[in-house]
Amino acid sequence: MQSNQTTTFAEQINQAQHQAMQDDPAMLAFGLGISDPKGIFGTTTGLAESFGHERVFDMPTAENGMTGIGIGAALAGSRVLMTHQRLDFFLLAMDQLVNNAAKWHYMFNGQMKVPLTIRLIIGRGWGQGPTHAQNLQSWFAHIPGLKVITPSKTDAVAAQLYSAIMDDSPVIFIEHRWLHQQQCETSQIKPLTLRPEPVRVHKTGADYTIVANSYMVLESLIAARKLAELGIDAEVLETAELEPACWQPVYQSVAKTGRLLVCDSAHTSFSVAAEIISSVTERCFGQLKQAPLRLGLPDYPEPTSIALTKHFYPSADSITKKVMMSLQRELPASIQDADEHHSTRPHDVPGEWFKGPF
Amino acid sequence: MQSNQTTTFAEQINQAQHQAMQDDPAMLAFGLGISDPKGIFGTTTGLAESFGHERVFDMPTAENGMTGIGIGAALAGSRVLMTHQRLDFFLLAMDQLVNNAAKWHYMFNGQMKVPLTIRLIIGRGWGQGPTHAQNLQSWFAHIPGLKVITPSKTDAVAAQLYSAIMDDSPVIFIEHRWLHQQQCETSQIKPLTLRPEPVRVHKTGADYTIVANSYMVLESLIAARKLAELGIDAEVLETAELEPACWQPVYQSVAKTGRLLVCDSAHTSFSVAAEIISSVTERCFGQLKQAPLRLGLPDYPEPTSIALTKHFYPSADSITKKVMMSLQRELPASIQDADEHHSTRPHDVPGEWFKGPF
Amino acid sequence: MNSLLEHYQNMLRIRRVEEAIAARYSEQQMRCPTHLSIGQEAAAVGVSASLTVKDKAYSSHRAHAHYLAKGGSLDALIAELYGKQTGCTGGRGGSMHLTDLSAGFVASTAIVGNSIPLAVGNALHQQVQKLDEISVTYFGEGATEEGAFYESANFAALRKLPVLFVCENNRYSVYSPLSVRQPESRSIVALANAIGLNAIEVDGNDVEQVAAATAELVKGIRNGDGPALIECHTYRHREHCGPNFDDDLGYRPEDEVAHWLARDPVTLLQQKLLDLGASAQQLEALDGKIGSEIANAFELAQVADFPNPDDNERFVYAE
Amino acid sequence: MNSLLEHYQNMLRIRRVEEAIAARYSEQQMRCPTHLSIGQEAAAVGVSASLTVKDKAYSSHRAHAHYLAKGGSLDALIAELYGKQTGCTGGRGGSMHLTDLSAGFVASTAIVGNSIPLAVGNALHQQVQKLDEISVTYFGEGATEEGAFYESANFAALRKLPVLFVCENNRYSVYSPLSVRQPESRSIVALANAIGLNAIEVDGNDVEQVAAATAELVKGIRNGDGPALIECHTYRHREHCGPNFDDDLGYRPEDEVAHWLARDPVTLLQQKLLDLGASAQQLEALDGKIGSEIANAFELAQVADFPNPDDNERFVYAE
Ligand SMILES: Cc1ncc(C[n+]2csc(CCOP(=O)(O)OP(=O)(O)O)c2C)c(N)n1
Ligand SMILES: Cc1ncc(C[n+]2csc(CCOP(=O)(O)OP(=O)(O)O)c2C)c(N)n1
Ligand SMILES: [Mg+2]
Ligand SMILES: [Mg+2]
Repeated sequence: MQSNQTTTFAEQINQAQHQAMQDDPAMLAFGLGISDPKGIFGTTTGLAESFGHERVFDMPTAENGMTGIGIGAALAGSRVLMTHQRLDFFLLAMDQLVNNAAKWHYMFNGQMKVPLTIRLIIGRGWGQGPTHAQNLQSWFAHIPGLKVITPSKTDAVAAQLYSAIMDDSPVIFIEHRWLHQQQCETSQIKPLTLRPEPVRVHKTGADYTIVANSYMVLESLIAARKLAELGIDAEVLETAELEPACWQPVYQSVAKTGRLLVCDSAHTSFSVAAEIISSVTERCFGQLKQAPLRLGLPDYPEPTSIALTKHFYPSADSITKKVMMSLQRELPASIQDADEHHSTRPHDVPGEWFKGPF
Repeated sequence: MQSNQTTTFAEQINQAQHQAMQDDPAMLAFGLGISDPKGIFGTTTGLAESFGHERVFDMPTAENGMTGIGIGAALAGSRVLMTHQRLDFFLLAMDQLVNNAAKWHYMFNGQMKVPLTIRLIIGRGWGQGPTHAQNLQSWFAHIPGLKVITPSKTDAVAAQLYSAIMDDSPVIFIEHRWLHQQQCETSQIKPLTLRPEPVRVHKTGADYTIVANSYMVLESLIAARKLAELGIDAEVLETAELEPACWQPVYQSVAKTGRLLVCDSAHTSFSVAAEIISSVTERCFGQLKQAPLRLGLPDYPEPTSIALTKHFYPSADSITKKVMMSLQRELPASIQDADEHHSTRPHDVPGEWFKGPF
Repeated sequence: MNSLLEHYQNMLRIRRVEEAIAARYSEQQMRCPTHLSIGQEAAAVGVSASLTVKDKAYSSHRAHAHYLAKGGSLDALIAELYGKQTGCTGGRGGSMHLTDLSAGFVASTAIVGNSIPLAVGNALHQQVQKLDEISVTYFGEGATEEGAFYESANFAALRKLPVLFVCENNRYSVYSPLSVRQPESRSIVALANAIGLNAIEVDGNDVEQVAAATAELVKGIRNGDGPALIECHTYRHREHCGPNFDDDLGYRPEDEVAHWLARDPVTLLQQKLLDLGASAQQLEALDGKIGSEIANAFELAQVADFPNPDDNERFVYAE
Repeated sequence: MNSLLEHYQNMLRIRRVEEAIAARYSEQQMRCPTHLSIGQEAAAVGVSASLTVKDKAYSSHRAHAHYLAKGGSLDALIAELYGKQTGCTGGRGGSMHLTDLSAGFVASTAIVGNSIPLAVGNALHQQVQKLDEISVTYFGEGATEEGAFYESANFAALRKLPVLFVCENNRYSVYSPLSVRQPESRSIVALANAIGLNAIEVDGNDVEQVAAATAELVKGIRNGDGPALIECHTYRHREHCGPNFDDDLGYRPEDEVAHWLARDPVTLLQQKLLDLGASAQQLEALDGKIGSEIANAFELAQVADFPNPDDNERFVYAE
């Protein structure tokens, strides 16, 4: 279905890795399945063939040890990229990540660096269930010394990944599974060496600020279109980097609109959304016309059955509904029940391309 | 120095465990050093002697495996208490905690329970440094299915621990090392079977709401006394349980005072303080007279040298200063430089009783 | 021959269940990642022959065979795959989170290696409470690469806990061969012995070998001699996750595949039974009976109600 | 005798450094948790004899001996304990986070077992980059209980990485004897061999044994034969953390303590040297020289400036 003019999110991730491996001969890439026939949803295809199995390799099922090995190689002078097919598996490696990678440059007084990037894929739907669908972005963001990047759009993801890899600090790179097939024209692709924007403004608007990251950016943009039809001019911003110091554009937007909804792709409490709201309130209290709102996942694990996930993930409709209600505006009948799923495809798959099971 | 009338935080923790072991013959208690001559800062002394080494035992240095073993025993019908001398060591066990303990009751549809309590001790000062002083309370609070208790006062800690142990859900029990020697009259001790309050009001006041937990409650109470001298009537609340649904008293207090400072004993960004501020703003926006503020640890690891930690931990003086400044009031000379340490003891020890090294 | 016939019945039943799942998976009504055990039935059945209903079993992502061999309800399994209220976790856990407490099948989990410590913890409870039962933990050879396996085995050996480790070595973790994960010199039994488990390896496609070895190990465990490990060499016939054959991908050498398919545990046992004088009709009758049981389970699953999402907030905490 | 004398000098220097730390620790100016290696010097010195400055060493909480034996700056060590700007991490890491890159001592860390994978990762870099150097990882027997050890050793063996594992088995983890942590049957070398390391054990208080065994193992490693492990049986004389003797607490059997104190590695070697004809004066002169070096290091540390907390925000991220 793809013409020469279009490319996908997964392809872009693939290209960024190819370029980085080429640009830095001391770069290593490893992870479970990285060189297998499926190549991590196509994102690592061809790497081992191009750069050899010494630099691109599959590994034992040993997330903690292998993370430490990645850190050690990075300290020694390799540039390291690790990939995990699910963030959930990476929970085994928190000691290495937090006690070593994040603090190393600091606690050794700047004498060593950890050029390590860790790609973590977030599952959703098709029965991923309680232990294959967690996004713990707020955990990583809470740890000083880690950078956290949460890409959402095909045009920028290659530059984001390339710059993460080339960064001499450890970077957590969180990819939502439902983004991999997202298309874009190749002409729109940002050059790899362009410094990615920490906050991206995807739509300007005067009435309402909607902040989202990762997959929720897509839903927010659909919502903004619906809101426009309903007479609300929403501004949609993406916090692609989870670092309050970089969020100036968010503060500016709220200063303009006075209204804020933060869409989070993780559990709602103690979340990135809480930090955004708290940071905004601190800086823009005088300009706020109403309480900032958030819309995240409920505070329970993702159940497996399709019957139980219908309302688990906020959608464009639920965003629209939340905004309209906060403005005390009438909801059109079409989204009265925002929780109903309107698409023709089942709600637990991202698109026709998804055939299960992962 | 102790009379019959007084008891310490450590003793109370010890007593709660004795009582629980006695009340539930199927209770197990284990952890590195639990039965050694120092008995985890005296908190586990006598347990092995009273209940035998089969039920109370030291363990291999294997935090992840042993946590899973605790969960398995709990699933089978034991009531389990584990203790870690530092929270930092427990990072090895996040998979077992999050993927198993927290979700089990939920993902198996209520058919099994995990009566597991995990005591985690937070270090501070005397060169604890980057990997012996972390409080990741916001991580645990973010995970559905975990309860998080952060005691601060000797009068309630036994009841808090006892109820955590007797709870059929997994509970993270975070003890700040600087609390262990805190004294209190035995007559003030809450009965073990009293249901502990999730939010404790330690001082009422009309002008300002100060919310804190764990060790920061002590500093907040000193600050409130100073503020009183300066004509500010502060209310001091403790969020002893980290669960927004339980924070009604906080919302009520802010509705009354219109002003909020949250003191956090962890890194400031993506913190419990951010959740409290976000939750409060959501519920009390109309009553807020000014932007809610927070005071936490800076977003870098605790350095080791005493020369570097002077300003690392917020103190009563820095709380006082923050409140006064937010009210645009003059600061008395004595706390002009709130960051200077005024006590006669070095700033990196909790009191005379502390002789290092842990 | 009686016990052999019983093994055959159990293995064939598991095989037919899995084949039925495979056949209907593409209907997209079983919407969860599903790892089939086709080719590995002998391990589950051979081990279960030494277990009682009081013994407690834990397993991994590839758990259907262990669950069924331990006596887990077929109806509840199929309903779970369909995400129904009548599923063994009411649709919350799916194929990777099975349980049937009435059968002593405690749970399977989806994170590699992370149910091993649970089984050891169960054994700790059994030992301290002096219960007349043991624990069993099923896992693949990939799981032995996880520190969780090692730490659990060490503690089990330290405390001489009543737990049997069952390692099904099917040579692959997803598409990854042993050669990229474990040193060539590796012997899982030698390693387990060095940790302190009483370990033996068997042809995991020969149910008699599995059953005999397990019987001996379990006798020792019940005797208080401490934990043991059985390594069953075996092979999965289909893709890692999902219903299909995937040898077109070429990740497994053709002769290796051919070798193992020729040693299919169900066929081997069937041949043996015929050699021993069982009649083809007798075996076919068995198959027919199993077929109706399975058809019935699918029928029930399909007509059952979906769980009610209004209950989604229940059971976050124990009540 | 020349190499023995060198060993002696290195061991005695470490001993005297640690004794000086112990003597002054109660002044409360070295304000960080400090784990002394007194009694365990032979392992560090015997291993280092086979290392060049290009080889990279990693260690644990108990790292002073490894750091000094590898050639780490004494002045920077003492200054670090005093929390000074001139310390090897400028006061940020303290005793548990030592580094001297110019000596090839990369780092020690405070979490049990968590520097082992780092050394293996360093060896991966060395192998891929075809560097003419190896990695070394020092740890206690307690660390072998961590999955991190096991996972690292497996990968090192899988890839035949140039890394030497040095396990100092001093029989205790804090106050906990081996009996509450590892099964009685445990042999760390047997276990390491089963994982795939070329492993041997030696009397860790006999520097000659350590040096000879290391030389052989390191030869194989440099040869590309893959990773190795040396287990050094030894004993710490003082408390786990801090400057004092603590056998009044009674956690170690008296006869065990007596046995090991009688086999003090420094005294053993001194006796041997005397037997071989070294003069008491010669050895005393050595001691005297070491004494002045140490006195000077403490002097420098005490007069050095404290680091400036205004720089506290530097180095959170690489610049
Ligand atoms: C900690 C973790 N890492 C990776 C995965 C992804 N994964 C699921 S099953 C599997 C294969 C494990 O292989 P093995 O243990 O041999 O079991 P088999 O599938 O062969 O039965 C992997 C890697 C996971 N679920 N958990
Ligand atoms: C993961 C972790 N668990 C526990 C501790 C506490 N601790 C510090 S040193 C130590 C002893 C480790 O024993 P061993 O590895 O034998 O080293 P030794 O102290 O005997 O040299 C322990 C348990 C820690 N630092 N990290
Ligand atoms: Mg396998
Ligand atoms: Mg030791």
